[in-house]
Amino acid sequence: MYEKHLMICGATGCLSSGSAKVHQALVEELAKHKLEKKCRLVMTGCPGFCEVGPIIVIYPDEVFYCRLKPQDIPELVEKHLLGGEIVERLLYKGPDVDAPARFYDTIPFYRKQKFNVLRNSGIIDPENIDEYIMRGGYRALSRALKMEPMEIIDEVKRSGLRGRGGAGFPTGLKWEFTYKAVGDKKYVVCNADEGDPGAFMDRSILEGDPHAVLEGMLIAARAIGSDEGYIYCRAEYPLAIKRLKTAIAQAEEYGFVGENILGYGFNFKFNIKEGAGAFVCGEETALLASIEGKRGMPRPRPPFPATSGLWGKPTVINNVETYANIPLILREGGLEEFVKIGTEGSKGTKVFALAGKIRNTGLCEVPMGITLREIIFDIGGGIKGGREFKAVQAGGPSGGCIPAEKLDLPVDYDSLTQAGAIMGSGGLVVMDDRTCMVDLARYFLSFTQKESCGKCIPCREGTKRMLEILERITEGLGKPDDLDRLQELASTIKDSALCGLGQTCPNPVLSTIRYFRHEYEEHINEKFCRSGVCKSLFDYFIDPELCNGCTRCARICPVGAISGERKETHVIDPEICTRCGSCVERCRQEAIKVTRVRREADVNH
Amino acid sequence: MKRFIDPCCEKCNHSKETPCKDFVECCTNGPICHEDASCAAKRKAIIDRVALNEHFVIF
Amino acid sequence: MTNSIGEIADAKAIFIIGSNTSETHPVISYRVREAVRKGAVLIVADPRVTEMAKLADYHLRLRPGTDVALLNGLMHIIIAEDLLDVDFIEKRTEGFEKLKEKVAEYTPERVAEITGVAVSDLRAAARAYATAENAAILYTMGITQHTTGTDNVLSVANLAMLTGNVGKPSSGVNPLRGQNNVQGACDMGGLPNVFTGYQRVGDPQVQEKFAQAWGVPLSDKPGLTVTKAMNAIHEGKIKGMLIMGENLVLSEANANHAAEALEKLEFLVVQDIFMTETAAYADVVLPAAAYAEKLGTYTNTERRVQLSYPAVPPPGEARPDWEILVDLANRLGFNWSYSGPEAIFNEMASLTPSYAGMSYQRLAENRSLQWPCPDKDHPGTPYLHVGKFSRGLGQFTPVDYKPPAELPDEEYPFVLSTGRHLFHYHTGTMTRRSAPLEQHRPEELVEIHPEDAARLGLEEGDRARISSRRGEVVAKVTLTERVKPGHVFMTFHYREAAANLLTNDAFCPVATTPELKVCAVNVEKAD
Amino acid sequence: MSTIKLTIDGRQVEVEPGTTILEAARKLGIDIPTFCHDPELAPNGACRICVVEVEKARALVASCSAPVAPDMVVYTESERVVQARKAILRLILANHPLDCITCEKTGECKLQDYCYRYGISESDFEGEVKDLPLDDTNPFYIRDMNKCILCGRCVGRCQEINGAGAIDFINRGFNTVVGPAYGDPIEKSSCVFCGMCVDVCPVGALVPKAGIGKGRPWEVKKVKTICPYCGTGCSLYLHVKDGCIIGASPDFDGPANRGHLCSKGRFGWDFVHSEDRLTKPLIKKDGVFVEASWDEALDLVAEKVRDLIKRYGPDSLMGLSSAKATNEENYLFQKLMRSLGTNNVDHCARL
Repeated sequence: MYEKHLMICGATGCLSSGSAKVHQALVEELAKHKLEKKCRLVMTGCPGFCEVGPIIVIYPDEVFYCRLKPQDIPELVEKHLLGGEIVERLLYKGPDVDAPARFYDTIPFYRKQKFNVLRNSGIIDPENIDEYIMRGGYRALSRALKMEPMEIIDEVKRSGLRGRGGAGFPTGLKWEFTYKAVGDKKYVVCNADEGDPGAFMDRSILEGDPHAVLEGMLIAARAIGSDEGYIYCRAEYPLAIKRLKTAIAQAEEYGFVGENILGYGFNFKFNIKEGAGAFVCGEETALLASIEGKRGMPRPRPPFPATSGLWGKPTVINNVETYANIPLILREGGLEEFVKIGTEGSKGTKVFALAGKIRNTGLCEVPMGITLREIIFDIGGGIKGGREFKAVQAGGPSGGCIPAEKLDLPVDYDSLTQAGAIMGSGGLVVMDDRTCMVDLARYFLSFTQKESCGKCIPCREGTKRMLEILERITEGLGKPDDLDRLQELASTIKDSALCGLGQTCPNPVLSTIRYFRHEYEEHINEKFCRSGVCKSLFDYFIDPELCNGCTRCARICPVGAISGERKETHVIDPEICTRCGSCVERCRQEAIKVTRVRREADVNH
Repeated sequence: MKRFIDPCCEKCNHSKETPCKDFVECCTNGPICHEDASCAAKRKAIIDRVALNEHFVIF
Repeated sequence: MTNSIGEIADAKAIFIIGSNTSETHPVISYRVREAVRKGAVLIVADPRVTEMAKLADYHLRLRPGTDVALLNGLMHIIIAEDLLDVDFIEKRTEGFEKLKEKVAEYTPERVAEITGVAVSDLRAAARAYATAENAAILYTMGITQHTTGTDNVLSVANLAMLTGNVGKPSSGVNPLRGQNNVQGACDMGGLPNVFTGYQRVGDPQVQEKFAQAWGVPLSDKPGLTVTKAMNAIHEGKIKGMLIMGENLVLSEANANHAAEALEKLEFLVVQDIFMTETAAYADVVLPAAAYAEKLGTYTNTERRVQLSYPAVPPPGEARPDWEILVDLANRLGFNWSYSGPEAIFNEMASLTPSYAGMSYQRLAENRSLQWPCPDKDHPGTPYLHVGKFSRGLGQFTPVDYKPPAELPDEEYPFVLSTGRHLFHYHTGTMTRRSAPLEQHRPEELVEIHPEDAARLGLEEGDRARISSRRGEVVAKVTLTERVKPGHVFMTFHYREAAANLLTNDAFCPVATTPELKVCAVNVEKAD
Repeated sequence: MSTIKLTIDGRQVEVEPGTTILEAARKLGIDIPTFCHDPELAPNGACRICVVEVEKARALVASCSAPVAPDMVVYTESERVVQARKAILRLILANHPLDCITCEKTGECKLQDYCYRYGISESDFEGEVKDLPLDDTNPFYIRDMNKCILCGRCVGRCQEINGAGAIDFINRGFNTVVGPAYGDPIEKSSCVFCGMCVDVCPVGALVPKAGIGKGRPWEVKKVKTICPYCGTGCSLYLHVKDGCIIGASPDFDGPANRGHLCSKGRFGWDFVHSEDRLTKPLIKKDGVFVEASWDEALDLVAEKVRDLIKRYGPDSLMGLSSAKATNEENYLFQKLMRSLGTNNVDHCARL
């Protein structure tokens, strides 16, 4: 029997920060000390704290080592595994803790989280079904198999679970429609085509706990009377797909998938469809078209998939996170537990991907109703480099930005929508005072324009014109009536676009205008970008009060625009300066400021 | 594939061809289909061994 | 057609045999696609991989000329597996026992042997057709242009009756007629053995009725069909010929034989819109008006009569055929006077029960009427044989498989089938004078299998000499797996490579349809 | 199933369940504009010009695809609707050549009609405009994708009705175009030139070559004829100007063809005006044809016929009637042969 268990994060995030090398080093080191029999090494799913990866958690001691490099391994093995003492220097350290922290309960990043969907991520070996079972896996399924379809649907309805993919439609209701729809064949489809920039919650769930998704889909199938399902996963998620395939194979082996499942005469078959990564395929009707081998384009609803979905058959389609919630609700006593969490209108937890100018980037799962402030400052550790929080973009390209004054907004479907954003799939992009909101809107719109399926006129042509206006504004060519233009176009698109993506794609623009109108006006009327992003709308200058003449800026400047003697104030020549910003990063005094472009007029008098 | 919960005795005949309704339950609180002290003990031993703390299961 | 084109879209199963529908009847092929889109099973029997065959659930790729064997085989399976419509057979048909005996000889194994179609496909197709709620059969010249043409058609009818697929919507036996008014020409008595509406020559009452109406004595002796007439000319029995808008020199099998015949005639008159290959043999050529230049009605393949209006005046002194005929008749001493096509139509309708209820006014108001339409209040008939067949009980006619008249041998090792392609029509008199169509498909492309081509040293676009016992032509080849090895396909659209110089004028003893779908030819690289 | 009652622009209407708002409105004679709607195809919902306002609905609703519901209250020309339609038209115009003066479609262009109806004369959006090469590599029609508004009717007709599947939407976003795979010219695609795409194009993106520069829609007389080719009996209109056929279009109410055609019927009518047409009776004298008057020609025929009958009897005559001629002509032909005393009359029914 093993004495120690080294759970090393093998999810995409940590892999990219080098966990594979660390794993290799561990293998060698363990072999060197003949510890293979004593110590078990597992590549787990994502424990969320990508910022500090690669991560290893050692059980049973529950010690959390982070930022590991291969060269740390000998010491780790030496001290911890052989010597039994904790390696302080590899523990988590940060401004938010006074002493190096050991684990969940002591690391602030984890303190306010509530693990439902991520309950197994980082804790079990996602390629071993037994570990899932021992954590209570497939209990919900075997319970559901004993229930009537309508009983299952009732519990899902009573749980108040709403779709985690974006719109937040009540899942139980969706199932009921599909159950009641007539059809000789019905399908269960999982939308794993996570397309929002910066979002990776679905990937982490699939990589960390694939069986949870399978179990959720199996229960859905039992409820609506389906015998076949599709998981539409983007091809950019090879690891997720590999783990899904393994999981399906193991589940078949155990009799959870296939013919006469667990002897209840219930059959179910999984298919995995790899998506080509078109953003629009995240829209359900486009996704279904894509599975059918057609071009991924949305079609009008009604008919909704519940009545006419895949190949015209009644179809339940939910996203990964939604399905991962199902086993928790359906297992013995799960429902009661589930409804305790969250708010009236939004039950349970939500997984968010923290990105942008936030200290602790990564994945977190929080109870609905928690405030943005808690997520960003307590869990996220606040803004990088102690700068000033400006806004957070919630819900990706379909979402909107929320400004500082709304930081105490409770995170639930309805409050977010009121604030002009959406829950979306759970991307949170945090912005500091160096983010230009006009440029942000431009960025999201260029994304939606590029990804528009091109079918309906408002989206195809409208987003193009909005984008062109925003580009003009950021280049200093904005006109006084541009804001009205933008708002008019936006409302047309919202009101008349064909699909959900189209109808929501103006949100980033509308919300930035709503909360940061002055920035737009400054761009248009004063030709000034105070965030120092729109290059033709500002100059850099060095504040003599702060400059100590260290010459670091002059040395880093690629175009030699900065002059000045040692220990003397330096000067930037705006004619030469390309506003690359490298000097700003370089300056320890924060002496390099953004200022209005000096025009001939100003010079003359 | 190698399976963690092996049949506790010849009475257990779960397989994908002959599936047992109580298989999942049996994995964690088995055996269900018959009373047998030694089988129960076998199971308990495994469970105790693997269920190390509420975060964690060991194999 | 027993049923209507529109109904095809609602069929649950469609069996296409000997019809390259998407090229010869494109618009009807759209209905087939519609049905398939709605979930219908499509079965296609064709030696070639046509577009319809590609669309089909089951493509029965039979050897050319083995249709009877195939159909008997399907019926064998249907009877053996008890998939037949007993009720229909008892109430509506006779002769079932004889049929049963006959098809019993056609075991799937034997049929597979003859046709080259796998037993499994035969079974699957038979089941699909027989178990469908309503199944439609579509066929064209692919089964009629054989020495066994009539047998083929009878077998098709047997199959439909066996499964009760007659007398209800979206079912039936549906020959897709090849020309815009071939149905009308037949309905109008353009046949040697019947007057209008298939009233038999020789039937005393019929003879009497027409003699009365026309005020002339009438012969009660059935006349000759084209194919027989050609021989009769050679025998010196036919001396003179009047031809109205036909180009038999290119369309008749063994064209040389037909041409020689025309040479032999003492007198030949041709009415046409162009100086056709046939008109060239005439003593007198009369310039006629084209369809767009005259008023009149046409009857399509679904027995639908429609009015067509003159869009432009005829060129020069050209006149509508009806005017020419009236003028000629009067010069021959009959005094015909018609105010126009409508008057002619009314006289015809008064003598033709199936058209009796039709008039220009009704045709204009209803846009069209489908015969039978016996009286002024009759809405027309979308599908035939409801409740009973015209002859009372449907007759099962057992038929045996007979091989084609001419099969490949040492000297002529290939089977040649002729037909049409999408962009030209018949002998090309019209389409080859249409700029866009001619520009798109200016020349014949003989379909030959790549393996055969390789053996003969032929590459895409090479010129090949195709020869038969009756003649030879030179044409470009196209290498395609649409045809099987040993099988070549040509159209008869191109006068410069007239396929009918090669075809065999052996004909079906009953219908006298020549065997245009099977003759033995040799292929070799030209120059 | 019981019918559904709803209110459109303040008027009650009762329709079958499953009816779309558009159909219900048309029942009331209310004309809702459409570009992409095609009764022959599954609702596509691309153009959005048919949006209407439905009480209690969050966004505007595409009437072409939205089914009616009991007690629905619909407004087809409310301010909100009109504003959206105007915006959509302005967006189209911003990316559409304004060469209406020379455009073949002028006069029967839906874009023109709706811009006129909603008073949109030009677009006020500046910015990128499509600039795609003209595809005129085939002899049948020209494809000008700069004029295409991507309604998708051509794609639907090609894929669903014809089945050729020659064209589809390609690229994404602003760069989306309709065309064959890999941007090939249509000539190189699986197109069979049935022209059904041309017949449903609401703008001037697909134009038959034959009629170019020959006449304006309002100058053309459309005459109903029956296609002279196969036996399907497709009803179609010939477009006539100054006694000359300059185009054709399908009869969308054609009992046999429902507005569908194939390459021959749609494009193969120009033989009528071929120089090869016979314009005078011809009599062969010593092996060569010489022009003659009708009297000469017909008298000669009559005389020869009488002579043959006199010498060999009526059965020495054979008459070939025609599967191309009208019923009336076929009737007269057999009447003539039979009146002459023979039943030797046939035609090429077997070919």
